[in-house]
Amino acid sequence: MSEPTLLIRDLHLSFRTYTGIIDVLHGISLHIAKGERVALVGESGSGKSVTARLIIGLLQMARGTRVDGLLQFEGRDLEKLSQSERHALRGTRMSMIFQDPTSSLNPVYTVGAQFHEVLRRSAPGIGKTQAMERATALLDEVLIPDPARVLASYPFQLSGGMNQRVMIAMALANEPSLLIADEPGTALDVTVQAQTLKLMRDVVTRHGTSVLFISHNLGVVREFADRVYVIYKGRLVEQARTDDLFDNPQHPYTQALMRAIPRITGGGIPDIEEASERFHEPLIVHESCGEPGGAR
Amino acid sequence: MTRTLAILLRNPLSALGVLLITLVVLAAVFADVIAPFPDHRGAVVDFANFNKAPGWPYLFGTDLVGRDLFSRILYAYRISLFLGVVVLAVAVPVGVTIGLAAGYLGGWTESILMRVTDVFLSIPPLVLAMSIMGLLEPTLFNGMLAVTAMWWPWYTRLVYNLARGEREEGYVLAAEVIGSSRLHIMFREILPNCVPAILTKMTLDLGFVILIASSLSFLGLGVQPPTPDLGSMVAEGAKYLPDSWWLTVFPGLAILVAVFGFNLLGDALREILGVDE
Amino acid sequence: MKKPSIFLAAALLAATALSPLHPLEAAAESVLRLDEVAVGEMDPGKASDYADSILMFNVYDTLVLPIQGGPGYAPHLAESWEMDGTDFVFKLRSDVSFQSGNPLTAEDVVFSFERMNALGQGLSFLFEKVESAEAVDTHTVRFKLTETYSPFIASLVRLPIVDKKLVMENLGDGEGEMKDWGQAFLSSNSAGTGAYSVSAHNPQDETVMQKNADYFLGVPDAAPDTVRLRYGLEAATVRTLIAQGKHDISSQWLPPEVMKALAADGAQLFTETGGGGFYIKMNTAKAPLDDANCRLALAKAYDYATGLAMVSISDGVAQGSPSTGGVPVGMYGSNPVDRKLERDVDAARQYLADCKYDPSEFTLQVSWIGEVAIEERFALLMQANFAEIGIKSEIRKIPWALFTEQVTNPETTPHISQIFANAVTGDPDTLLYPMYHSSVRGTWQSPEYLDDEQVDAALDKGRKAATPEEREVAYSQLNDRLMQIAPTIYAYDRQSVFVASDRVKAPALQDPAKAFGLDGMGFSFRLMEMTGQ
Amino acid sequence: MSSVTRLILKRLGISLIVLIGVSMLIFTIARIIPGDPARIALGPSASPEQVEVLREKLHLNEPLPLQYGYFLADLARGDLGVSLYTNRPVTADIAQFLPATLELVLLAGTMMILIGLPLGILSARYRNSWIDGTVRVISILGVSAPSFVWAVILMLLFAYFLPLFPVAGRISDSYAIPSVTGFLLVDTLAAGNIAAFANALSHLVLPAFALALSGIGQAARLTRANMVETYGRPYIEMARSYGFPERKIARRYAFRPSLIPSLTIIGLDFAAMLGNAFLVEAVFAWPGLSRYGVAVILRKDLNAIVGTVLVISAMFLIVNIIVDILIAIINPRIRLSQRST
Repeated sequence: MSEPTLLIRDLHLSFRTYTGIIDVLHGISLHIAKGERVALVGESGSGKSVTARLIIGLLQMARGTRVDGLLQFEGRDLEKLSQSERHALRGTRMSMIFQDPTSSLNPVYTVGAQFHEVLRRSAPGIGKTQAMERATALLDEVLIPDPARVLASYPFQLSGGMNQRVMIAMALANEPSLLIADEPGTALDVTVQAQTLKLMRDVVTRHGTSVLFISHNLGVVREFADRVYVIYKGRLVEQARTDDLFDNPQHPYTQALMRAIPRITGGGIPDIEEASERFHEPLIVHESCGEPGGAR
Repeated sequence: MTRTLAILLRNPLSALGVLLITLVVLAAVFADVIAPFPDHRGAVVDFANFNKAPGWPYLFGTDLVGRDLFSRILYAYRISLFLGVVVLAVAVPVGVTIGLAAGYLGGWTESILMRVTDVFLSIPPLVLAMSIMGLLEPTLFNGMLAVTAMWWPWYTRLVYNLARGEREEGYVLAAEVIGSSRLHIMFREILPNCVPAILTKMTLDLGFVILIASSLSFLGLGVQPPTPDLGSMVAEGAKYLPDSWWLTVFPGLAILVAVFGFNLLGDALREILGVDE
Repeated sequence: MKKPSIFLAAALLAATALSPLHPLEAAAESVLRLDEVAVGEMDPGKASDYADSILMFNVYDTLVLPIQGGPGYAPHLAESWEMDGTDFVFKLRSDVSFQSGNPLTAEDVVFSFERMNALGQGLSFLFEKVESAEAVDTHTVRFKLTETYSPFIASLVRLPIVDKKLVMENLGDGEGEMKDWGQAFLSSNSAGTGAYSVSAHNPQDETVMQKNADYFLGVPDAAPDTVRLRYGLEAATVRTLIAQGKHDISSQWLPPEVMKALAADGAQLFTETGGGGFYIKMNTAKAPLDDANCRLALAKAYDYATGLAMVSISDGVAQGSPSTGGVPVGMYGSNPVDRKLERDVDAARQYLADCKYDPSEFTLQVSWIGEVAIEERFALLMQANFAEIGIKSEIRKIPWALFTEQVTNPETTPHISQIFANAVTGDPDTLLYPMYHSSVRGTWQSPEYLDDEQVDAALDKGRKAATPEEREVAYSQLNDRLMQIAPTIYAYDRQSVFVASDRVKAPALQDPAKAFGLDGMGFSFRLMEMTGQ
Repeated sequence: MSSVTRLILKRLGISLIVLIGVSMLIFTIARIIPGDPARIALGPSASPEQVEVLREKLHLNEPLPLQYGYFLADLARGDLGVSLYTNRPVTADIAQFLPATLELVLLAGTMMILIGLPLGILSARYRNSWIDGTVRVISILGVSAPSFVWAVILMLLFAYFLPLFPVAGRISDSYAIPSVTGFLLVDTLAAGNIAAFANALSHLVLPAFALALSGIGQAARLTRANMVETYGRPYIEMARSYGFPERKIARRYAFRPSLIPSLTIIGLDFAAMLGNAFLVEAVFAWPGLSRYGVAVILRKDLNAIVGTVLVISAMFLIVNIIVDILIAIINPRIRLSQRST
């Protein structure tokens, strides 16, 4: 087995505030193999989004943040990299897609200008013409009909679905090996969301990009991911291949999540009625998908 | 209310604001008790002690006819606060009503009301007040009139923008569907949603009214002597710079302290009540 | 965003460092800098204020001038004159040219008089008694009066001679043959024979004058080459500019404290006595001051000594000296120096008791002229003094222009107005007649609205009397009557004080033997000497 | 027609209507006050006959709307009457004094932008740090005192006690600069006289800074508030996830979008300086239109008051139009919406 694209070991995160220390992650371990699509599923506040931001390195900038544990990307320990080395990875080797496509694009620049800036991350000297050519190709790939028009437009002139595709194209522009998708398309309506996800799945498969897919929506995850981690209150509770998990959910929390599915097809927040003591039971790992090196 | 106060006191800056305002208000209310020379607020002359530098018993020194500056500043606060409260008490209801009407009713009402408001807003505030004060007699009443005339349009604009946004909100539509009267919708449905913004602006404006009023009297268009007034004290004292610096510096600082206090408080309220600038 | 602001700050600093705070004056060029509160009126036909007078006396000349250090008038543009009852014939000098190069002729004198008369502004009232002026020949001019008017020669110091030819070439829009009488032109151009000509006039900033090398009397080298008359500077600004050596003579309106501070730093004090006083005028046409007893009560309640102390600057120099009555000390009919007016509260109460009004039923309006800071203090002093005998009052600040409008109606005229006035020609008639004669009630000089037969009679007599002795008697009678009916509180006899740097000498303002005894005349720049740095 | 041209024309049209409203307002105020303008104009020694003649000439005996008509007709010919304060046509006075005020206000406005905005940016970037706290206190202090108090304090400190700057005027006497534009900074440069330029600038520094202080405070405060809000926007996080440098994020992602709401208020502040110039010009003996305005208001010089207020209001409107155009340039949403209507 080759080096996983992402390897996380016993990751702890806490915030220091005026009122004391708040623990957010209580030691989670996960990995993503090359080209693998992995989902991290949990309700809001479970720690899934902070995990994404820890990987990309956004959270470390905030004051009062304490991080412990191993964060390894393509065999390199991220925490041991210098600021600038780490910085160099962002937008080039790893990139991220956000929840609300329209508000995640800068409102005062055209899509083309923003593409240009993204492309300059890997090719600093890239000229405008070249950048537009490359962007057109990327937009073609995400099946955007009239790329030239879109590139000349401002985000508020485009539909949400269109902006989502723009974001996907942008995220893949520099051929990253890891794509983090934080609840992509939650702000869109269900049909558009489904279409976009299918498109994203096709494109990452073609590029062989590893994906960390963060969601609260098990239904969406089933369509997209190869493997699933379920997270509850800063702890992983179950890990399995997608099919296994849906066929045979074992952890009480996962089972509760499953029961909530019908109610969440609309993309709403899973509504798990009563928090049960049993949700705190330890991690259950399904067969044949343990962590490399056997870590828990 | 108590909760708001508690939040206010937690932040050092807003606590300072609360402290300053409390001091200013206490100074104004209890001027008779605090002032070492209460009769110096009026036409008293004491040429034996004129133009004295700060010291004892004249904390801030004396003016050119021998009156205690500290006492006069305390009484000047009284006038300033009174003026501020009266101006807002008139300007806010007027401005808010017009703004509500324009914002909610729309159409011709909106066009006419907002154009008139624009006319008032197109004369720089101080210039409008100055013209009115200059052309009428400079008295306290005319001063309040002039400042009020320049103040209401800002509330109209504020409430107009808010009301225009609220017009499309569900609760307004709901009220319309069940046949509530327009007055009811304007004052009972929309107005309460504008209250935090109005309240915040009023706090800030108390400071700014004091500031504008002092500017008017600085130009000789304010309250007339012997009534103590911070702006005219600065103007009068400025003639004797730099030798008799206290004549200018203390009244100037007095304005600064009051307005600073209201600003700190207003800023804090804005954050607590979640009002946009 | 940060870079440009740092750049700007650096640029500002650099600019400041480069800018010399004491710009080097060109050695050959001497500059006199002085200031006045009000903007100088350049049109000589409209001149009335102090600043106007300074401009007028330097840019224009008059037929006669007051004799320095003594009474009487000396020839100036006129070589000589003869009088025969109501007829005055003047022989003009033949060697005088206007700044334009046009020679001075009798036509110019006639034109100047007619222009002043037609405009009816400024001090034109001084010439009401002139029936006509005619040019007898090129250098002879005859004035015909309607009646005997002994102050006529004195009045001539207020008849500036204008360059008719130049003005006629520059008439502006207007109706009739003379159109606007050249008002538009003369409001920003000079057309005189004077020792200085105006090179720039910015009503908010300053008037700049240059020495006239061709002046008919010649201008000494020591006199300033350039004069800058600045307007509306704050007292604090003047104080600093003088202390920093960037200003030469202050206006007389600088508050006494500021003068004190400057004198303590070694500045000079110039003085000028123009025959006048500081007058607290009471509106005799309005209750309760239509009762002489009420007025007398106020006149007795007023604290003369404190008032004088307020305007004292240093030992021996004050902006006033004690008043002895209705006529300033030194003029015809004045009371002796030792009969100082003094406060007498008991007498005041007595008069008040005799007054038909009850003090609890009225509030006096005490006004002060907004441009004259010191008057506010007098207003406060009065308020305190009057309160002591139980009279309430309120203080009102009135800008000068508004004041002159308000006094045209007895109803809008405040109870109490404060006026600095002086004999504009040096003759008592020009001081007292405009104040008290019933025919000229309701001007800024006469807010008393006095209508008293005895006063009128004495004033008319003073005007017509031919000999000094007769005039002495007339004004003495007037003085007594004024003290009886108290239309005015005679606060003090005024003396103008100016602070000056050590760069300038002005004998006419420093040496009583060289003084003109006429307000503003001491500022004849040709008589000043610049003493270098 | 380009969208910006369309916007300018539309705003000019509205401004013209507003300006007519302003003229009616100020004209009415000026005519209904107590006191006879003719009497005031003629001065202390005019006879009742002279006053009556002038009243007739000024149409003061006509009904008010007719007077306004005459006023508009005169105005159309560029005639605002004669000022009794200076005895000159009001238009000549305004032409002479306006440049001085504009020069002062423009420099103050420049200071407001060049100091206020960076302070706000700094405060937002390091929010809740001591830098932020200091900037906030400074900016609230800035708006908490009227400009005349700042003028007096600055003058006391930097002209009296520490004589770094001159106390009054626009330029030292010793420089004779031919007036071309009336803007001394321009005229001195045009004359090629660097020393005179520096001298004029040193005269400008204190009054302009006193005038700018409250604007600086306001600009810093607003920029901070809007930037803090913008920093919370998703596209900032997105930009960070792409590893754009923080400086670039601050400039292109946080500052520029947040400038849009700030700009409106900064425009208002800039315009308010035209009013506050009244206070500062009085202290520094600055021979500008505002000082003229105070003088004529105190003297009830009606023609001059009406003229000054009209001109200042026109300036105010022009500033607002410029701000609207700037916003349209920065904010594509407004620019593009103009195209579609």
